Amino acid sequence: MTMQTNSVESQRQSLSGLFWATCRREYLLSFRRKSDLVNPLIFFLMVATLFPLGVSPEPGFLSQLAPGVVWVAALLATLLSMDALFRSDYEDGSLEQLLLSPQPLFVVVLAKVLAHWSVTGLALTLMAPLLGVMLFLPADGMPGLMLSLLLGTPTLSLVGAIGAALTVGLRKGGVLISLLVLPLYIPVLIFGSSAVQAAVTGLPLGGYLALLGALLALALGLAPLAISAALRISMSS
Amino acid sequence: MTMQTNSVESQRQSLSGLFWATCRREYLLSFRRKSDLVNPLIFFLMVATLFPLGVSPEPGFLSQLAPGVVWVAALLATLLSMDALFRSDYEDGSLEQLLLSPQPLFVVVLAKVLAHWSVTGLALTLMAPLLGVMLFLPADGMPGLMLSLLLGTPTLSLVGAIGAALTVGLRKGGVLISLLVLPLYIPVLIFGSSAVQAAVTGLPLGGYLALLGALLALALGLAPLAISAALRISMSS
Amino acid sequence: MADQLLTVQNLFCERDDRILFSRLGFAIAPGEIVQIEGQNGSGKTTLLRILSGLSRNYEGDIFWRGEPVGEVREEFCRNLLYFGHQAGVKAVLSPQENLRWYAALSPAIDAEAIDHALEQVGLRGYEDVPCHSLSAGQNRRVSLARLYLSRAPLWILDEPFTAIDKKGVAAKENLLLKHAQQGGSVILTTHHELGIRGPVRKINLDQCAGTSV
Amino acid sequence: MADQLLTVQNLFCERDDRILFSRLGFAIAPGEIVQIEGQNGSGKTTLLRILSGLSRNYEGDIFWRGEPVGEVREEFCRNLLYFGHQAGVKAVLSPQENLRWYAALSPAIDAEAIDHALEQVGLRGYEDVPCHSLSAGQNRRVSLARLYLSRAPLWILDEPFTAIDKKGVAAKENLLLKHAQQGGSVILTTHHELGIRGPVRKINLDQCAGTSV
Amino acid sequence: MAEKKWMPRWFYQLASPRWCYQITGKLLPWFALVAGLSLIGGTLWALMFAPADYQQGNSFRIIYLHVPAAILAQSAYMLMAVAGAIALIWKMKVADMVLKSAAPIGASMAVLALATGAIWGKPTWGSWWVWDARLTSMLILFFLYLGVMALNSAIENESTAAQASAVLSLVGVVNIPIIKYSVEWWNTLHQPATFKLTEKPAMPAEMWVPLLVMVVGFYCLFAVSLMMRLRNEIVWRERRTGWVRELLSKQ
Amino acid sequence: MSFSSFSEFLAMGGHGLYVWLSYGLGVAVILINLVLPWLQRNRLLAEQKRRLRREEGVQ
Ligand code: HEM
Ligand SMILES: Nc1ncnc2c1ncn2[C@@H]1O[C@H](COP(=O)(O)OP(=O)(O)OP(=O)(O)O)[C@@H](O)[C@H]1O
Ligand SMILES: Nc1ncnc2c1ncn2[C@@H]1O[C@H](COP(=O)(O)OP(=O)(O)OP(=O)(O)O)[C@@H](O)[C@H]1O
Ligand SMILES: [Mg+2]
Ligand SMILES: [Mg+2]
Repeated sequence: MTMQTNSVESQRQSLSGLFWATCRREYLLSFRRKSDLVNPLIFFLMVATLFPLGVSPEPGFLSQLAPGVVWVAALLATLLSMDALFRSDYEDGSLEQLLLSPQPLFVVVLAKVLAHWSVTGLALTLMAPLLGVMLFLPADGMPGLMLSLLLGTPTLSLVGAIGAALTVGLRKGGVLISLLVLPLYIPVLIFGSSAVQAAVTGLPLGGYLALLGALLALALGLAPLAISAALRISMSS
Repeated sequence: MTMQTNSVESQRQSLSGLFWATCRREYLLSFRRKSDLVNPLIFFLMVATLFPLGVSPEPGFLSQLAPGVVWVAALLATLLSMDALFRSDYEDGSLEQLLLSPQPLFVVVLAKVLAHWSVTGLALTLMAPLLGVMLFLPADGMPGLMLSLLLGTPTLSLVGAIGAALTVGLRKGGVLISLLVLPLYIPVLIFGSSAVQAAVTGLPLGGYLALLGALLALALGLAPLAISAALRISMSS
Repeated sequence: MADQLLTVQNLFCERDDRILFSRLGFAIAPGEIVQIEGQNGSGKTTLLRILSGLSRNYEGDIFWRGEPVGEVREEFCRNLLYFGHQAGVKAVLSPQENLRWYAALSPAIDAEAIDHALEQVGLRGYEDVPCHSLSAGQNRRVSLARLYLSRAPLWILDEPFTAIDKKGVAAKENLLLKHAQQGGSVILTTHHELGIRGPVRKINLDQCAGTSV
Repeated sequence: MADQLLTVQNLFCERDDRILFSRLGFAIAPGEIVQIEGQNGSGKTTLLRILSGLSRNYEGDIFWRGEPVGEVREEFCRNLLYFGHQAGVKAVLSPQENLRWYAALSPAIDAEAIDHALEQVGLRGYEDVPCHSLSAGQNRRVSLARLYLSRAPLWILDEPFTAIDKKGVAAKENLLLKHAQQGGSVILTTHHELGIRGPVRKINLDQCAGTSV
Repeated sequence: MAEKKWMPRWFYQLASPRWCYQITGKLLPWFALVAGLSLIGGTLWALMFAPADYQQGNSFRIIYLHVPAAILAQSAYMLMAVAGAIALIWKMKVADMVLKSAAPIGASMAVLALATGAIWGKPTWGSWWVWDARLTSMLILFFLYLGVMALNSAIENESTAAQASAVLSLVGVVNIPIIKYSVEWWNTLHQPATFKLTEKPAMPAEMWVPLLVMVVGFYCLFAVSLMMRLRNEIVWRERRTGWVRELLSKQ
Repeated sequence: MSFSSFSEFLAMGGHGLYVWLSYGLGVAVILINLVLPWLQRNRLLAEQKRRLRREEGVQ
């Protein structure tokens, strides 16, 4: 009896060990490569500088745009970084090793998505105020902006990872993933930008945040399973 | 004497042969992979659907945004596709072969940029009216939009290729290229979106188009040399 | 059948309307070294990927210790070490960091074992160098170090000796022999002439597909 | 010096503070086959990249037919065929399409020669298959077909036999021998035991760097 | 084995591609007949006999294509999701073939709904396109279809492709209510009912009966097209089996 | 019958372009859904029969 508890215990330990080892590896990779780390930042900054230049430099006009632009930029940044989530593992053979591991796949997958989110979604959230200032977002909107991004971007990462997993073995991955994932992103975009708009106009934004939270909970529950299944399927040909 | 002319002639012939062979190869690659071909299209469509959803669905507001948004989208689409221009050649060893070829490098480079432009910039230009309709761009603005894109996007491709060549050997390419290239893109963006705005409001847009043309001529003259030099430098470590 | 590690019955696989093998059947007992032979494109890699469970593009039955491998998947994975064409080495990580993650994937290997394994594959002094500044052979060696770490009885190795120098190949061959003597089994492909001083069973795939020069 | 194809004097190269070779000097005459030997990480690839002009990370002098190679770059490239670690084969193109572009890079090779070369490397029937559905060895063979197309006198080959089966290796070795007999020169690295029936000069890089197991 | 009992027998027969091929072969002509009759009859009725709308005039007749197409576009996706679930859970081959076959038909219906809607929008709203809730969610549905089809065609191995699309359509179906809800909500927030689609008016029977006929016709058409595609798919995937060889040599 | 003459029927009360465009598209979509699978079936059967004959020829 104690034997068995012990083995369950040790298994749980090795699972959390795997989770953290994967996180560690992903962070190391991002920090060494730097590009994952800085890319969303650069993309965000680009959008923030290009918009005033291309559309109109008037503060009044820009401030109307700001909630939507920040959210669209966050969405695009996530989407564009998604393709790389499993691709390099696929190309160098690590993914095969992953699939042949006796450990449950969804642990590794969850760790990878977490790491990915924290170098894209979280970074975007932290940088959002800067963008807000550059686009003249009223100060009242800032908390709403950051909260909505904080709740919305993990959903984006989780859903995007499903697309990445479905397309990982394909030569045409890059395009497909946008097509597959974009329709699924739209609710997040709508609730997110509505939350910011509500915050700007002083309306209550609790409802939107609750919805974003519900989406996140749903994604957290279902996405890891879908991702693991998709990975197995797309590697099995 | 005739000997020499002949050899000059045959050399010219083999140069143009190389140019077309490279174009052919690049087109084949794009058509087989599809992603290069459809990516800008998808990106454009994404922007066109995300903006109304994220910012505001009101036609009046959107039509004000449209010139800038289309141009920013074109710029980002080009920029994001730039990184791949030499990377796959680098990774599979074709670039080494290219550098060791006795033929002048700039011919191949020019062919690659041309092919790249015609599957991104040209495709964007052709798709711009659709985007215009979805964003309620007034019909008067359409010719201006297409002309400015037609003149502006080749410059974007040429300048972007310099950045791609400079960063090809680096593990952190993706980021650097945006930083290097973006400042050079800004004049094109400004002239381009101004041209569209002028067309919308019925002002003459010849001046802007002339400026875009001048930029293009400059880029066509200088960029191929810069790209070749950059390729040699970044491969020689 | 249960005293065989792996039993394959009536295996059929085709690719693009080319039949790679059909009615292939064999069994692998503990302590055996099996070399899959065949010319380029004869289907060695395909077979190994099927055996390891990576590819499901086949018809036929595969049993692990007498049970259908699909039903004892986790148990099977726990007993398998697969070494593929791609080394699975991240260029920006050091050999040590690479191996540490592999250790986490198949639990209960301590860090000391990693240093030891790296020393065994001759990468002492390179533990902290990012793998992109290692040579081709050194990169493969990083991945080969997993052989020294693994306690899995079944090894499936796809051209493990690619880019390895002669001394390295001899060391690895000794390792395989030792593994077999301890009751483990090895299935491998290689175009090298194997110099293992022990019995090596050969399975040839040349009958159907492949290049012929 | 001018009757040597390639002359190397006093070559020195270091990587990450590790000296790979120093005061290396040799000359290669027409008709010679030179094998660069050394364990993994001893600097073979580095040396070949320097000789071919891809890397400028060295000190020392290299002469092509007696003239500093930097000054006769184009002439040198015209006479060189370099085969690197990466095969330079596009996965989505077919073997034929791949080779056609190489033919355009070094002009005056006709399409018929390509089909012939593909047949020589045993890829008949695979001319139109995209390379991503070829096996590892078949992919290398696509690139090796360039050897049959090239009329350059100097061949620099970095592990050309990787992933090639035994019959294929023998065929390539014959090709090298023939090339040398026709007055061409070959510099190559390989961890295979060369079976060329002719004189092969060996240059060993083992003294300094590299792995030692 | 025990849990198999509570599924009806035809469910397992359906799992056999051969049985499925035969039964669809028998059903096809009947569905084709009904589809032909009701489509032709419905169209004539719709174009010639149904009264014009008092507000929209004769442009109203577009409804007889627009609504069936819109309904079918949505139903087809539901069918795909159900088939996907069956394919993944019970590993039933026929289910993933159904999924694959339904996608292009559903997509074409979505195109038709979008196009007729856009054409209708021009005379009624004065613009081809507005960012209205229903329009937007139909557009998104169209994107979902495109995704499934693109994924299906990008993966070469058939069973891999089918399983991947099954995962995708399941994920999509979870999202459809969310999308619908969010889009409707977003729109009413930004833009109070300027362009709301006409709420179902108390239509006179002369108007809705032909609509019903057209809907039935479209469903039957869908069934016909689905069965044709499904039979092709079955022949292709079972090309190595004995019964397909027999079938081929008989013809 | 809601129309008194054929030309009135064609004009559709000024909305002819829209109505006929829609119905044209509708017919096109219906036909595509029937013709494509039919063509596909013909091609598939021919191909498979050829393969069968080829394989029989080999044996
Ligand atoms: C591209 C534009 C349009 C799209 C995508 C679209 C989409 C839809 C959808 C999805 C339905 C629901 C069908 C159902 O489930 O019952 C529908 C129904 C309907 N649409 Fe449209 N529509 C468009 C334009 C229009 C226009 C311009 C009109 C007329 C002014 C219109 C009138 C109707 C009517 C009357 C119904 C039936 C209402 C009902 O049964 O609930 N639609 N449309
Ligand atoms: N990009 C690089 N940056 C720094 N050092 C490098 C780089 N590439 C290789 N090295 C170092 O140079 C040495 C020689 O590498 P090289 O690739 O020339 O070896 P090699 O003889 O070809 O080995 P192998 O037989 O494994 O192919 C190695 O010790 C390696 O660590
Ligand atoms: N992804 C694929 N799609 C279709 N066919 C493939 C694919 N991969 C390989 N093949 C085909 O399958 C056959 C066997 O390939 P495989 O990689 O198993 O050969 P191999 O025996 O490992 O050869 P090598 O010695 O070159 O490694 C080849 O003829 C190849 O053309
Ligand atoms: Mg192989
Ligand atoms: Mg080397």
